[in-house]
Amino acid sequence: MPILDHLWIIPLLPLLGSAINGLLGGKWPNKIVNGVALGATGLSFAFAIEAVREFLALPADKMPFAPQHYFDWIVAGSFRAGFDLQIDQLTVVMLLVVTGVGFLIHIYSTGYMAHESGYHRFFSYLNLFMFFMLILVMAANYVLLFVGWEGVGLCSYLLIGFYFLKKSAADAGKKAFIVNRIGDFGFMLGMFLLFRTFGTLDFTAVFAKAAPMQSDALGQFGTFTVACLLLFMGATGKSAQLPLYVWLPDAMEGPTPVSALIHAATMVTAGVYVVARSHVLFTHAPTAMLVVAVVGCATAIFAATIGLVQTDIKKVLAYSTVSQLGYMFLACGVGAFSAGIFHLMTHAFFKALLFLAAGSVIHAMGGEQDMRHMGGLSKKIKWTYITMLTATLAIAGAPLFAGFFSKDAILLAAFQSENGGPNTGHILYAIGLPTALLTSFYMFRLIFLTFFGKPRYDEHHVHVHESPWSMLGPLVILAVLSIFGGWLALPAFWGGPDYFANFLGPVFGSAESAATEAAVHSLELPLAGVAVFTALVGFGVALWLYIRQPGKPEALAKSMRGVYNTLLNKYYVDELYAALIIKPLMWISTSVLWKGVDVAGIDGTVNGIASGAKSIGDTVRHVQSGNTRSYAVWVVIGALVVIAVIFFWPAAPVVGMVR
Amino acid sequence: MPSGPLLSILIFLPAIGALALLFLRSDDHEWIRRLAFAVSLAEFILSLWWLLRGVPLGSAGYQLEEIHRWIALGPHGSAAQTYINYHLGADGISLFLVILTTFLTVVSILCSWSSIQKRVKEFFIAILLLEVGVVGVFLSLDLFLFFLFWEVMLIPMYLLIGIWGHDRRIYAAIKFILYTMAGSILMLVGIIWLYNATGTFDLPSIQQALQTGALVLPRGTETLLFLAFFVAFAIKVPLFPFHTWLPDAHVEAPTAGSVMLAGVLLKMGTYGMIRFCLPLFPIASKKFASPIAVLAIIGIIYGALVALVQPNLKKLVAYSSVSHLGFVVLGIFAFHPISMQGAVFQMLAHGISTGGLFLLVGMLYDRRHTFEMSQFGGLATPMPRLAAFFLFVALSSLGLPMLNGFVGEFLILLGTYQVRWSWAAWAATGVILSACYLLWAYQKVFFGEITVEKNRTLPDASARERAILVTMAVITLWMGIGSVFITSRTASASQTVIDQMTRPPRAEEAKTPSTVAPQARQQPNSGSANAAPKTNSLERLGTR
Amino acid sequence: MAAFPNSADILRVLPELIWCGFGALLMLLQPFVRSRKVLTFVAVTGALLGIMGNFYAVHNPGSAFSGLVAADPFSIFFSHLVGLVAVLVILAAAPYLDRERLADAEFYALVLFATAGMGVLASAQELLTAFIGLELSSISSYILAGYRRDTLKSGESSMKYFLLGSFATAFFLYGIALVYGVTGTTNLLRMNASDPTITLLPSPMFKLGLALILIGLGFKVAAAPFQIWTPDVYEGAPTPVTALFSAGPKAAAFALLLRIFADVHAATQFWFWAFWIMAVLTMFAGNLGALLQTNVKRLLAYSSIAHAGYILVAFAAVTRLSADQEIGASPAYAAVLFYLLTYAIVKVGAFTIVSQFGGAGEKHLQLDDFAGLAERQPVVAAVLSLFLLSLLGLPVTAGFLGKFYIFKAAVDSHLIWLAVLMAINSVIGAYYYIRLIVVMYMREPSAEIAATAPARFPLSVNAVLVITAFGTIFLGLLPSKTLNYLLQTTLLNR
Amino acid sequence: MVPTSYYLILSAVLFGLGIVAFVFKRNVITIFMSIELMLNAVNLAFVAFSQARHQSDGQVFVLFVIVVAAAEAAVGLGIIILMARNRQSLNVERVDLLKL
Amino acid sequence: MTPQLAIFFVLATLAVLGALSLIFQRHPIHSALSLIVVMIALAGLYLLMGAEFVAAVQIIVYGGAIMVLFVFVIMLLNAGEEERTSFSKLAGIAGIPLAVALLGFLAAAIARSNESAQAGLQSGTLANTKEISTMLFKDFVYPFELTSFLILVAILGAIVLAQREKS
Repeated sequence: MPILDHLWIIPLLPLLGSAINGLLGGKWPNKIVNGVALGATGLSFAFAIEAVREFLALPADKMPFAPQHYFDWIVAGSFRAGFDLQIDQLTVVMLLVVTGVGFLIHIYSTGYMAHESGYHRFFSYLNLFMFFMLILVMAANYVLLFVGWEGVGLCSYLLIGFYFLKKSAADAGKKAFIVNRIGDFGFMLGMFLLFRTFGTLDFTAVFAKAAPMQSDALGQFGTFTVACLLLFMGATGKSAQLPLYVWLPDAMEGPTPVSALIHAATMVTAGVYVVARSHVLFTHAPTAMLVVAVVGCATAIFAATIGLVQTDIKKVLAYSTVSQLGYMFLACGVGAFSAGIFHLMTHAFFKALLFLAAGSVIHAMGGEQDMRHMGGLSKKIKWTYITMLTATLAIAGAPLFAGFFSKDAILLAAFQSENGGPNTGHILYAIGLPTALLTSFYMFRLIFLTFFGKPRYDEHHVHVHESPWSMLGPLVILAVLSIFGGWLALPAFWGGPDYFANFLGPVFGSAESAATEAAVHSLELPLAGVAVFTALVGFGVALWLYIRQPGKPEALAKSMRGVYNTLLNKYYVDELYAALIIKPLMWISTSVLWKGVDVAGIDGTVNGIASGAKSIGDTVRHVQSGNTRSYAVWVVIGALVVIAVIFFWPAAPVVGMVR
Repeated sequence: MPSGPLLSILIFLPAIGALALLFLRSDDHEWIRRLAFAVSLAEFILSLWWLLRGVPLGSAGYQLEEIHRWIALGPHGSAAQTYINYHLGADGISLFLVILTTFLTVVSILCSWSSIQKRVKEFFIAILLLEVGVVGVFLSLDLFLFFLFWEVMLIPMYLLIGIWGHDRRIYAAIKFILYTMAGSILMLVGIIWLYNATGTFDLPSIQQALQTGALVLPRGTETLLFLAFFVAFAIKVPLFPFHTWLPDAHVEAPTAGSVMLAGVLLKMGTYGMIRFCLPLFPIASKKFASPIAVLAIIGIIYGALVALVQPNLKKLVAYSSVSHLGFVVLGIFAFHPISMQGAVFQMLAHGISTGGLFLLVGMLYDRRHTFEMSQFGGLATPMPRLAAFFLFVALSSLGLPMLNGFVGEFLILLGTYQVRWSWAAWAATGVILSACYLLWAYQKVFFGEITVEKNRTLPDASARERAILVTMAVITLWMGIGSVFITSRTASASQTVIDQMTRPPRAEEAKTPSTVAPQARQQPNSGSANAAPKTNSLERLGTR
Repeated sequence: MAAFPNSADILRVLPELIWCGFGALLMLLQPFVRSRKVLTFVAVTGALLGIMGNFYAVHNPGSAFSGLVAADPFSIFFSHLVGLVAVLVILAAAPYLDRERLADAEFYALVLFATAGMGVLASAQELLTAFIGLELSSISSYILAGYRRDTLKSGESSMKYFLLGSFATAFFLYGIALVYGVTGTTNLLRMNASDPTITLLPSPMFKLGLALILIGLGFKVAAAPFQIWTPDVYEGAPTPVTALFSAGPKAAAFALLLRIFADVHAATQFWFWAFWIMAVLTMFAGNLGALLQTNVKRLLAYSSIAHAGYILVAFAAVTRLSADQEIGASPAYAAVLFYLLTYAIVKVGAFTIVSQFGGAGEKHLQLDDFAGLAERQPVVAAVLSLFLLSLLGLPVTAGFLGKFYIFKAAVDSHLIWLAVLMAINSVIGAYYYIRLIVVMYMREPSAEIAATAPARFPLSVNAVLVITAFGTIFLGLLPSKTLNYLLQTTLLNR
Repeated sequence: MVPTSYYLILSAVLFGLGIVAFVFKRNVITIFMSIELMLNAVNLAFVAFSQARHQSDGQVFVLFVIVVAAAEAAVGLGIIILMARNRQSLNVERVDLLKL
Repeated sequence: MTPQLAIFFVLATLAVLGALSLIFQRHPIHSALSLIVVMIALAGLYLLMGAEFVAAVQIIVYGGAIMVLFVFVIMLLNAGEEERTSFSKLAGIAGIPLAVALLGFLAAAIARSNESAQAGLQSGTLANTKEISTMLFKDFVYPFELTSFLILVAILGAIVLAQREKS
């Protein structure tokens, strides 16, 4: 049976795995749990490959492949959301990345988590995440995509808070979910607006209707612009862009494989995916595009600067992730969607690798994460060292490594962009380039601090040991990928055709790939050169600071304490949010709304009325003095009243029944 | 197709059960519980069977109608002779509300199995009588009858809170009953006024007369009548300024009481709005739509914010239902078919999820006899299962897709957005806040190290508790995924409500292919609609 | 007409005669018959026979004694009502008298005389006869109020009732005099005939006369501002007597008022605003006064004031409607009659329980004495709650329908504000009825109260409770027949 | 010839004085007397009217009133004796056990 | 100024003065006596109007029986001077003015109404006793019979209330 007609199998398998492990895994030994979890993901990986094969084998007349409708999920009035899955080139990329990297990380986890309690819980969550992520990438309408969107958020909440005994972990999980919710708020509104405009939320229908429409002018906030900005708001939440990036660094509280899978390779890229998926809309909204580009660019450099001074090995990687995501958005913002997706893929490889390697380091150091207490590990854990170095080279943009090509393509596209003025591109480039420098700097700083120099840990207590092969295997595979993964898009000056852009052509339209083609010859080479140069500079600085004279960094930190602290404390953004939003909200809720309005205001009024009635009642009672003479007087008064009324009031106006 | 006075049986079966309970020895707790359970279960099964069979898919108007002359008004044999009818009927909306009621009754009987030890007999009698009242409210089509059940329901609830409640139960009970009465007595005046204007208490015929223009209420009258009805319902819901009775009532009520209160009683308010305010007083409804929507939005945000800072777990859940019901009211008063559908669905979803939350809170209470979150913390370690269920229900309550909470909220917001985007935008902040307070509470209760020694040895969910919770969870999931099963049945009913808001002057507009058209066309031959296969009926209801 | 009263005349007033006769009979028996049972039996038989005495009138209604009294369905209804009340009160009183060591023959006799008086009052078509009936019932009431003569409270209540009662009677009488002076007749039917212009441009004296009559009757029905005596008298009187007071005389006085409305068109017009105001004042006086009461008997007294207020609302409606063709007013009349019926049943039931529960010397009348009653005597608590809920006006009880019809009457005559005020009052009222229920069901009894032996409920009392409870439910669920009958009544009442 | 109105006004005055007395006096017996005074005023009115209209029924009413007055007197004085016996005072103001 | 009118005024003044002294006398006995004065004056007025039967009954029953009963009771209880307590603020402050206001109102209303003026009567044609008796025993036989029961009740009341405890 062709898988294409049964796409639901691919997401369903992990779900089953999750359910089985979650409900029954509690009493099972790790082996069985592994079997279930790996089996589920492995199988779905296999099915995914098969599906891709069939998809690529489809005759041209079957393209684009129609979404598969399984059942109606929500139907109300004119609204209808089906449980529809689709597969196209973009999906193919995401599908392979998710299942593939996911599978590797599952394998890795069997080693990494071996000694943790709640083993089955972990894998159940992990599989659940796979399910939702697959739904996200395969969904054929926004609502179903939103299912995956929220689902992965949930899983990240669960997995970040996996060590729920640690308050910091629980807090981080909560933070992640809530910040994501803020993004989702925008995303939902975006969907509503789209529905109002197009009367449906199915991708094909929406895009078909949107394509011929008149696109908004720059600076005009038409439907497209607003809708795109709202969707992008969701993206910033999910993909940790300014101003909603704050949750991602904290998310490092989760187990390292989680950071690798969710907070580097897959989930955080969902935002990019959505933007790319909705490229039809975005291309109709130049303003939104510009915003995306600017935000991405700003995030990139912003996060990079913070990354410079972090000492926690995972924190560094986290900020670099934020920064790299910024790159991807920059790409989308300047219309180079394929470049963005390409970077997404390569980034998935090398960042996952970096995290896993870091995990392996931490594993080796027995849980130590602070780079200041590492050093000189290169001998002791050779495999880890090599693989991590590869990844670093990749991300730093060393030629021939994956990151080089993708980043190169992005910078190129940015440079060319003229959306919002002739110089936009140059400005973006001018920001993007230093980011590259910073990237290579902090990455090599990480390498040097970790693997070179003298050991800065107590060797008697910490017995550094290489990780088991269950962990090293994935490292190696990923290393290979992060070397050759980039060759899918050999730049033109290298002579090869840009497979990747062409492959995604059907999705994004060949227009922009053509544009790049045109620009390529004149620009690509010099720009590539510049990029390499900057990477080298970064490397050099790192080398000088952390190998040549190790005392220097502290000196620098002292000399520029203000800057240093600002960076170390991440520009005090968290504190800012706390002071500006959370505290006032809590205060208002407690003392104004609850104690004020509820208790004092409303209840006060009601009780006031009640007590008023009682006091009147009391006076009424006291009329009842028990003294007959007073009673007589009351009767007299009554008599006077009655007589007066009868004499001086008009007689009754007489009305008939109303029938 | 079953036949006979089904609805009457549905209404009065629990009463018979209560009567039977009277004859049991009051110290024979075990059999009292069993009998009560049996009765409620039978009721549940019957309601499922009869109503789902009796209200065919896509059928418009009322099914399974029963109508008998009951009380004669006006001089005998004279022209002014009219009758208060005993008139019952079910449509897509009441259908599921009844099922929800019967189901939650079973649940609340189960969850009181061991937690109620004093005056057991009276307790279960009260629960069953409560069921009578609520089911009656949902099924009666005569204003008088409706009011009758509406009031009858008060007393058992009042006793539930007042006798089996916690420390400040009496205050809460009195507050509850006085608030509700204050509203309903005005509604009584309204009902009578309406009778005076129309000459009958029979809802469908009044409805007919108004819609066909055979009878036109003066604007002023309509406004006052609308307010008389609306305030009663708003207090019940409760809508923002009238909500303060709810937290007290919830905190003091026993678990079963809270479950019924949150699960069903609050819905009576929104049901009333759908059934009476909109169809009978459309002009006034439209006139007041904006202020009401604003109140609803205030309620959403307000309830959420106050929930956010509650140290008391049960109070938190109570305020959360203020917030959730705000969504429902908003959905109703957006007058959009989608949001209307959403509102109806949200009523059911909220019944299940908040009911579940109260169940869980009650289970915690049974173990620790406190609602203060400071007393909990780290409970996930001793009771992982309970923690898991709690998370599940919390997620459904904060509207996670694929769980029941999402569908309702989403549809409400979607529909509202089509009418007035700013409303939807404001309301949607509630979605963020709900995540905040629920996760916040969840963390405080279940995460972290155990702080109080007592908590270290708490038992996890017992078999019975697990049985209840699993059922709840399954339903939650099913409603989240298979929502179409419900929406396809509520569709025509809620569409009818929208249609009924049209008045002769605007009749011809209604003919034009607006949202109204399909049902309008379909109403005459609803009989054939029953036969129509599901898919195309869905097409008819859904895409157009 | 025949020179001497013919048989028809006698037969049409048979009930009153029977009651009076049995009253006298009891006094004759008293020296010879020692056993309470026999006396009680005789008394009950008398009351019942009196009710049956209506059989002739039922079949051929009409007026008797050259129009002094009318034996029309209207008065027949009332003689049934007061007869019923008499039966219930006698049954309820038997054990009470036993407990309090009070002479019973006289008691029963007085009750029967009072009943006869009420019958006369309700059926009188001529003011002086009405006055005699009023006095007959009042004087008996004064005595009954002071029946526990060795206790201060009883004597005091009797004295207050007597002084103020006769004070008010004087007003009533003066009113009659003035009306007589203007119209030259005291016969209600002839009043309109006597001078058609009266209805059009009435003389101040006529107005004054009507006003004074209203004062006198307003006092009897405890309408504010003449309600002032009610709580004291009700509290002081022996509880069964209180039951009688709250049900009987009130009903009879209302009956006379209704009759005056129906026959004297001028009254219907002048009295409207007076009733409007009295209704509002009465409702608030009763409900607000009751809020803080801790003595159950007194609380119920205040509540009966409030209920008088509700009935007055219906009266305002009657005044408003009756100018319309009778068909318009009849529902309002029916509302009054129905309410009086339900109210009488419920109040008698409630007071009966209180009288039993009060214990020797009526010591246990405080709210706290009822604490935890639901656990000690669940049935009693349930029945009392039933009555309270009916007074509160909750559905399925007679009280609800009573209130419902009054609301309806008010709305029909466009007295929306009056209706709203009544609604507000019902809520205020709800508070204290609920409070009593709270005490019975939710409060833990104090030690010595828990220790007290449960009040015993002898057969006769149980009979009363069964009848009243059944009536409460029955009228609450299936009022159609009764209501139709009442509508006939008021229709025939031209 | 004495106009009826004179009689009527006199009766009104007496009736009013009766009211005044009722409100003013403290001694139960005298208060009761003031009631009798009021009744007398009424009688006067009755007779006056019956004369004015040449109808004798007014006078019949007077007889009834007198009888009633007698009956009231018997009962009233009985009550007064009872009161005097129970508490050694005839001052109504001292009789206020029942209040509030 | 016809003699009737003169007599009327004399008697009227007498009656009013009696009433006033009933009010202002402190001792019950004196009040009782002044009430008797009023009654006799009224009896005179009845005669003046030509209603001698009523006048007679007035003297016999009222003056004779009822008032004697009063005096008897006063003696029995040997009631002394009435103590002018004023516990009742209301009565103390507003009592008299209100009562007087009511008095004024009644008098004024009656004075202003035309019926009273009409039918200026000639005292000659008196309703003779025969007429009264026939009316009493024919038209009003029913109330008349009822009054008998009223008396019965009164006796009963006297017994119930005033009889000593049979201990």
